[in-house]
Amino acid sequence: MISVSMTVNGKAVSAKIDPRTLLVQFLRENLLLTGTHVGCDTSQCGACVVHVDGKAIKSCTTLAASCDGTSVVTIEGLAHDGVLHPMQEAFRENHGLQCGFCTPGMIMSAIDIVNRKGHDLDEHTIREELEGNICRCTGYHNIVKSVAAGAHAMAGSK
Amino acid sequence: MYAFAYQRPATVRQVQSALGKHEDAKILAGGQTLLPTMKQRLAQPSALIDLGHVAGLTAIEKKGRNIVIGAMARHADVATSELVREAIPSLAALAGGIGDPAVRNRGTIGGSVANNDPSADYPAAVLALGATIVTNKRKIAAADFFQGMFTTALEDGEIITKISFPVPAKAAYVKFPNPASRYAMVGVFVSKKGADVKVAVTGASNEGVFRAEGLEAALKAKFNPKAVEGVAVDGSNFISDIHGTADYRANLVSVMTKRAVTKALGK
Amino acid sequence: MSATGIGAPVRRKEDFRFITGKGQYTDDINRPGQTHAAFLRSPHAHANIKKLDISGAQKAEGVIAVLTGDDLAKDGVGGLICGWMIHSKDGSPMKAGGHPALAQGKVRYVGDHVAVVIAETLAQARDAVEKIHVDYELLKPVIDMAHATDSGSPVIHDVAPDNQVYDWHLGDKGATEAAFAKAKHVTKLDIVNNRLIPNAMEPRAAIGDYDSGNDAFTLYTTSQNPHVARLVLSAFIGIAPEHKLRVIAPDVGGGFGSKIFIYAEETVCVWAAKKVGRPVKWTGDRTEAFLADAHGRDHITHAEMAMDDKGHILGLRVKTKANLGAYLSTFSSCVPTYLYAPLLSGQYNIPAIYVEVEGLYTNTAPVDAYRGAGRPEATFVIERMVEVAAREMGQDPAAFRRKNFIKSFPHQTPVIMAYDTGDYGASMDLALEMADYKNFGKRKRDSAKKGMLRGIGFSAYIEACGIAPSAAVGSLGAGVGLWESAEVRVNPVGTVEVLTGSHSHGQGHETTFAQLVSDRLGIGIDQVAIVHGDTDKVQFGMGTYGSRSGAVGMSAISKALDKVVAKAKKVAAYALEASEGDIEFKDGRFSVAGTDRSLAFGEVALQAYIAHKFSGQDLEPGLKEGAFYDPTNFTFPSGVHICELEIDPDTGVTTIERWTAVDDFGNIINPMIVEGQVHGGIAQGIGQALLEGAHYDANGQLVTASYMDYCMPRADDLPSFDIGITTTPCTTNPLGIKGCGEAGAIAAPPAVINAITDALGHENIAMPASPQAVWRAAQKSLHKLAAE
Amino acid sequence: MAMTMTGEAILPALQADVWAKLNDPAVLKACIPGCQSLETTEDNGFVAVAKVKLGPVSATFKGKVLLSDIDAPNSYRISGEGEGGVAGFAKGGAVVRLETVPEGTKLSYDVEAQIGGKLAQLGGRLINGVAKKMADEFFANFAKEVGGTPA
Repeated sequence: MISVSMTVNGKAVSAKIDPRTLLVQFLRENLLLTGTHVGCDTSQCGACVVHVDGKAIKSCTTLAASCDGTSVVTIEGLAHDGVLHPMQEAFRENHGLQCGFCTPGMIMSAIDIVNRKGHDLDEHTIREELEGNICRCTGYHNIVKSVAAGAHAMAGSK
Repeated sequence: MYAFAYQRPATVRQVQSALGKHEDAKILAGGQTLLPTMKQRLAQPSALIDLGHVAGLTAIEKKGRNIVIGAMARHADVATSELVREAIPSLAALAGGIGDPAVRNRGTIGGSVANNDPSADYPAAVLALGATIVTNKRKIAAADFFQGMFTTALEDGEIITKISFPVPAKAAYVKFPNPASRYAMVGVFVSKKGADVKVAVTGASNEGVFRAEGLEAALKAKFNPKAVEGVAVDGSNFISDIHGTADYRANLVSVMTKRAVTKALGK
Repeated sequence: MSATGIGAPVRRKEDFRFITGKGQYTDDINRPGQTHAAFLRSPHAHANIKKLDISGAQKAEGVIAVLTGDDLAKDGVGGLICGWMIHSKDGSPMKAGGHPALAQGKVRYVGDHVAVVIAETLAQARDAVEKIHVDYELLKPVIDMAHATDSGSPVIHDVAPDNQVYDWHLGDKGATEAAFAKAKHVTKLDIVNNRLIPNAMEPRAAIGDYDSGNDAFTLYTTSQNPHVARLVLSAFIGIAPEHKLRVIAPDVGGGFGSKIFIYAEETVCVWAAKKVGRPVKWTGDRTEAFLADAHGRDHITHAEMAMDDKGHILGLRVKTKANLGAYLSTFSSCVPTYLYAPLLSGQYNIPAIYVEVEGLYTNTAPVDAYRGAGRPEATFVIERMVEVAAREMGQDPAAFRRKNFIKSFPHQTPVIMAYDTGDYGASMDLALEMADYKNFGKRKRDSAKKGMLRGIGFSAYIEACGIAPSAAVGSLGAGVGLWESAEVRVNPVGTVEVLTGSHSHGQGHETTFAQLVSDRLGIGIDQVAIVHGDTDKVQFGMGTYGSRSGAVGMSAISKALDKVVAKAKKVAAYALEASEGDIEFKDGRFSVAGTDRSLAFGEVALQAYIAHKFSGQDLEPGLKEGAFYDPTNFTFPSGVHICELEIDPDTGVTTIERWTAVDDFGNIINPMIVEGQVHGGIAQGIGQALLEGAHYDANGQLVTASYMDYCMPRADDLPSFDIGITTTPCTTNPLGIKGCGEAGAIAAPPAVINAITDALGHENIAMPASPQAVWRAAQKSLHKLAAE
Repeated sequence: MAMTMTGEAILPALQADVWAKLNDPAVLKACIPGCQSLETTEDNGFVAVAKVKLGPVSATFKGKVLLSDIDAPNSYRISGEGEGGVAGFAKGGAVVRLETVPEGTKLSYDVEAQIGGKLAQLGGRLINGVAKKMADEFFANFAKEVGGTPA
């Protein structure tokens, strides 16, 4: 067992864990933050995307131990005081989700895209940047719309 | 995953000593290949030596006519480095096309090069640009480094610390991604410096990354996409799988080389 | 149209929990004291188990139990079942081999369940699985269904010595032969419908829980139809009587058919929970999903179509081999028969049709319903035939279709179906206009200038939703009725709970069903809660698949609402001191005709519960009504999809440039949600046509068992879609709804393949039309062009 | 996943000597890539343990090696079957032929290999190359043992 400490959604947490604990297991099993999902074994589906020190990563392909001392944000950490993050709002407004399973990872990736590429995103860019997130329900049509709208809204909310 | 011991050294020297202490220890760089393999229980290292906190492995610097990239530089760092984008834009573009954005935020150049996956992108750049791999023990020329799929000149306890890329006059990388995995089914890196032209191909061969000498000769004579047209690509040792037979991959090598040359010429 | 009523694009009520990470999927649930299960799966496609040594695993750290097929047999736990009896041409019943939840003496596909380890942690369970030793006697596997019945083929199930499950037919053979005899042109085609793996993003999971105090079981599971699961687990597998078994399907992360079926894993979890006296949890990983979720499609077909000299279709004959895998999954037998052959008439007036279908065992994962189930396979056959016939006869494919469209309704096809209504020409007109068909030639020339090959392809599809009536499906062999139930509970303050037997796993029922209530009762959707997915709450229901929830599930709710309104009128009459016949109900108010006296819906609800204004002899207190709705016919959504694409002949890469979908779903409750369903369906259809394909090697190893090799559609593989709607309301249900869930998956594959063959100028390309396959075909076309 | 490979080598040694080495467990052990142990059994065979490494993957296979169709000193068939635990199983065989040529002995081989279980399910993109590499390595090692280099 090894000790890890990190900040998750603004709260300091520490625990003793088996070194083989993946970040996603640490979030889901130790912290009961079950909004981060596991949809594949080969780090392709992106249902597990969270932000570590402000960057999107796949929490199923990252050891919790490697995240010692970092700041982690999950889907549960986006809304503040009952106010949704503009990207969450955009997914709801544009029907960017159906079964909802890939949605947390999609939203975390979408915010990361905006952080890197800015607020004015064309369809081609969004589609390319979503390469690491698989959705089986929506055909991506409304996800692309959601990300574009969320990106604009994030500019306004700054 | 099987259980393993986890160590997080702070210096390269400590890494080396940790490797010496565990039989079957593995270095954890970005972990984007190793961890999925371990999750499937297809690897059982006794220990993981995490390079994440080793000082001095992430810098990207210009040294003389070379761009020197620390082994733990993430793909995203290389892709967005102003230095790399200015000096070797083809390398920045290659880094920006590895995996997906989240993978690029974890995966490292050192990990990719040390693994020498036959479908990885970086080995093509390292070979075509004639880079030098710097380890804790020595410097290894790219031509000597790659020794067939998953095999490199690295010895036990040897750790890549940085990779030094000479700046080419013209260069470009074009890949044809596997439709499923998005790994390179064929990736061609073309570089030109003075009269020298190098063409390195990844993804195609059972031997891993290789230099396509026939294409190089044609392009040395004339650095033009048309020059590629008459050159036969020998696919006899190419990968043949459900995604593409050897002859299809051979065709892709020609097509991707043409496109890389066009791109290198800025057309 | 009110803001939240029928026809409004209301934003989904369920979304808040999903976008904030508060959804509750099965794996998000943890029961106190729970244990973890891991399955040992066969690495071999076909083998006898000579010896199964579990002693090492039993001794491993953290292990609570290691259970095998012998333990199941000792406890009298029955095998998994197939719920639809198909009879062969000769009248003999289909040959269903036993399907134990854990292997009993033999394994029949890679991924088959050999044993289960239950341990304190998942890691310990997986560690112990590796300590089970199995001595296999390898048998030759049957992988290629084309040769499954060859003499000398290995036998998979003793009951089916030639590996044939059934040899079934439909239609009039004599009339069809007569039609071909007078034909002026016959089009012939060999068609493969590729095998797909469903890949709902949430892998299957189950938690079995046993309450010894009440001798009662609870199963949390990723199911599209928890009541059917309970029925099968109870009545056929014999876990527990229905009143002692509660099945809960919480939030479910997509199904697409694959979560209809009752699988080995959930059976084992619920059974084992009693054996170990603690809850047992299993969550599949993606590789397990690839290996052991029921796959879809997998047909090989030879079809022939007869035309007169003008191109009027005279007859169609079809011979299909359907791969059913190693065991008959829950509804597998009906998919290539009654869900397939009756759709082969498409949108066309075809006087004579004859279909023969052979169902076959192979040493591969079971094959069952996947989005569309039989109907995509039928549409692919007829839409390829029509396209090729048009080209062979030198006719425009759109005009050829139009000429053969059914134009008057109702229309009885020669293969069971009676289409109630439709306007296929209207969909075609709108689609041609939206797709700018008239300027396609110019776009093709522009592409050619860039060295690209451009093609356009059509698909005029029909589907049959809301499989019913129960008496009819019963006569065709179904083991269950296909009605739906609903209960509307009005609370004293006028809020409403609707209990439905439908299940939502992405379809948005919490919103659309509430819209229906809102519309009918004149209350806001926030006043309505939709309850589903729990057998202890909802009395019974058949679940969600086959685009049935709108047409059947909502019709049941509609009937229950009728009863609620009728009763409420009685209450209102007492409360308003008027005669019942004078009470009118409109916009949420009960009023006495011709007066200004009225009560809001909530006030009447309160009166129903306080019961001060009427006596119990006159009227029962309370306001709660239930209904069972059994449709009188299928519904028949239809439409025209047009795919325009560009091929890079150097690499074979196909890029879809434009997608036009015009659908007739009858009346629509929420257009936003309907469009979303269409988008998702098209993506899966394009996936089938261009990207996806399960591939077994000659030894039965599934070599596409992860996203490294199974090509899932990603955002950059797809375009945005242009969606149009035409409407002919369904005439056989009270809401005029036809259904929309599968349309895209049914329509898309032939549109893509027709477009590719149009671009390449020759007809044979298999799905998935991968870059390699297209490149090869393009090389041939270019050579041919050069030769000309 | 099934694969086939062929190859040949000219060895500067007498056919009889080459044949003897082909039947020498110590030589076979030295030549099988990753072989950790190889013990003779009664039925003209061996039990072997070999550790296979391919990039990030490593798996230990335990199994039997059998020599059959022996036509001394001209040819035999060497076949093996190994269980790699969670990784799956590997089966394979090679027909090995010897022929006296002016330079010594020509060794030629036809290998067929089959892989099942997790490696086949997940390692598809690697397996082909690795199987070939291992066969090449075996015969290269063998050539070294008899003092030659593979052609």
